Amino acid sequence: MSVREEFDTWASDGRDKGMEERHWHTARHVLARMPVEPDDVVLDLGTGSGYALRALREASNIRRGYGLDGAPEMLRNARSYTDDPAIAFIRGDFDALPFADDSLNHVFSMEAFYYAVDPLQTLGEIRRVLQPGGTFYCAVNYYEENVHSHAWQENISIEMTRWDRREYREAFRDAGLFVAEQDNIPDRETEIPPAAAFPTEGFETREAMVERYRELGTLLTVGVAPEQ
Amino acid sequence: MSVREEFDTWASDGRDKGMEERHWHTARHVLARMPVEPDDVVLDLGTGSGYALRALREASNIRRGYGLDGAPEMLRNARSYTDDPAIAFIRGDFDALPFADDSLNHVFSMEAFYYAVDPLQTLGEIRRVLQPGGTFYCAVNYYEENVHSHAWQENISIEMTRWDRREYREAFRDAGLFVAEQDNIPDRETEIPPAAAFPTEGFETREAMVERYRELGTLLTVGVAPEQ
Amino acid sequence: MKEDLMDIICCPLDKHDLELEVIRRDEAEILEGRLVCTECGEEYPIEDGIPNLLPPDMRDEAAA
Amino acid sequence: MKEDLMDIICCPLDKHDLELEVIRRDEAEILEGRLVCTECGEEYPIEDGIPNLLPPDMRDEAAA
Ligand SMILES: Nc1ncnc2c1ncn2[C@@H]1O[C@H](CSCC[C@H](N)C(=O)O)[C@@H](O)[C@H]1O
Ligand SMILES: Nc1ncnc2c1ncn2[C@@H]1O[C@H](CSCC[C@H](N)C(=O)O)[C@@H](O)[C@H]1O
Repeated sequence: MSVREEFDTWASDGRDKGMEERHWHTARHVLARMPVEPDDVVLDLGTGSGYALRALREASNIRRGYGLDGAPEMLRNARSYTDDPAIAFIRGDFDALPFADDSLNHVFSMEAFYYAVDPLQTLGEIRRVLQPGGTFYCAVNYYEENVHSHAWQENISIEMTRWDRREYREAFRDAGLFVAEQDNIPDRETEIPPAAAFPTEGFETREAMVERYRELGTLLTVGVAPEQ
Repeated sequence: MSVREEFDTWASDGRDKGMEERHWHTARHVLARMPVEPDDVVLDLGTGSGYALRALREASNIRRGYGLDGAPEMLRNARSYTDDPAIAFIRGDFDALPFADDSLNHVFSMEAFYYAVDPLQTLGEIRRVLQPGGTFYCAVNYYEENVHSHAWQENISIEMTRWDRREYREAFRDAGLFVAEQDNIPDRETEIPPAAAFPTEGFETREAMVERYRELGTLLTVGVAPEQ
Repeated sequence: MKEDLMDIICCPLDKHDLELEVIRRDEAEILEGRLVCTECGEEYPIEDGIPNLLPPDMRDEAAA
Repeated sequence: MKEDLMDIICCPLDKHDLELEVIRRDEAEILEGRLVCTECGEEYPIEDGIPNLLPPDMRDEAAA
């Protein structure tokens, strides 16, 4: 199945807004760390509902925010959620970015990077489009150490890349990006029911759910583009 | 008064250990973000009790950890707290680092950077000693937005630099470092008494204390060294 | 899409500049049109205000 | 200090290499000695195992 087929269904189901709500718990902390300046141009890779761009415009008044996504329904929805003239949406693929060399100050991506058909190619493209000193904030909930995420692949038709922390660092460096930071960002907002409520649909035990949200949370890897 | 005169007294008072305990609340989160690899060499600038090097050796098994400080009593104590052969201490000044060009992978500094006589000179020195892609993790509790810290200067004989978030970013860039991240790291561990206990010695109201620790916390600015 | 996007976008294949052909627009932006690569000549449609810059082999003909 | 420190330290003034002169050592490290700049000739003491690489004008003569 294609990105369009898989994710257009999500968008029509309202899952774009559902993800926005859930991902915001950690994405807002990721966004808060980005050293954006008012004059910056930022790309949101796999933008979904486009919430990251709206948040960056509000918090930091960035000059332009571009949301790239492969699913037209996602983009149509994202476009309808904002009338900010500094935000624009583009259909494209992670592995063939339609942006000029050195044209962006920062790239943000939440829960999307691992859908790339060729993630090393995507990293190379990110390095290419970033200005020297530009950052790539790559946030994922699906990764090796998060054992609670491993089963997700079963419900998704797109092949997902499951790297561990070290593999993320190595892949960034192989693509010519400096690694400036790696961190687990806890989700302190998702409600965790009392022990008696377990097993639930998602978790065998309360401890497992605490580990998933409060400890493992979102894996953030920050890359920085060198001089070309 | 000199760094030696001011801080040797602190070390003799046991304030080196006191700072270690208090600073650890946020410093451990800063250290956890650093993308250190087992082969890395790390400098702790203004090392105090040297706890950051001990923690990095334990968590990431770095190859070498060097602690620089201007106060000999601090260094003597720091040396006595570890017998790890990969940790060494050096007396020196922030503005004239005794390290060869490109010789370090990372520089960490907690609650020390702003004591530099010439902080721009210090940043230039840090850039010089860092390998391309090396990081400077600069953590401070004394900064403009933290209004609760402004009075600290009154009790210290060394002149302190009080930059705001933007001034940190600009100074890093002026020194030729890329800015990869800026963040406020909350201290969730310092105990905050119930409202009835206020005013205390340190805070007029409970809200002020909550703002100081849970919201403003420690300001972290992460710089990355470009190719020379 | 707005014209200022032209400053930053390029052909996803060879990364060369694109040329804009407007079919329909309102005061704010281009609603229907084409982006043509100045190097390889590949054409990328603008549909409902959103440029489709997928590589042509990934483009689904069923696209709205 | 241990010998391997020599790989990384330099004169704080002109950043040139230092030469090590050992006065007293045990099996593990140098306890007293001198580091001499191969360029400017400035001498930096090693005291109680800790090299003092402060610029000379910041050095306090009262140092233990
Ligand atoms: N190869 C690819 N190229 C472009 N977009 C892709 C893609 N693979 C997946 N996507 C898009 O990436 C998104 C992942 S869902 C995450 C959406 C959003 N960032 C959020 O945090 O909620 C989907 O909108 C999907 O359409
Ligand atoms: N200009 C300078 N050069 C070298 N060391 C300095 C200095 N100014 C201050 N210092 C040292 O910086 C330290 C600041 S106190 C912080 C200590 C430790 N990092 C901690 O987090 O607890 C002191 O040990 C002091 O001696």
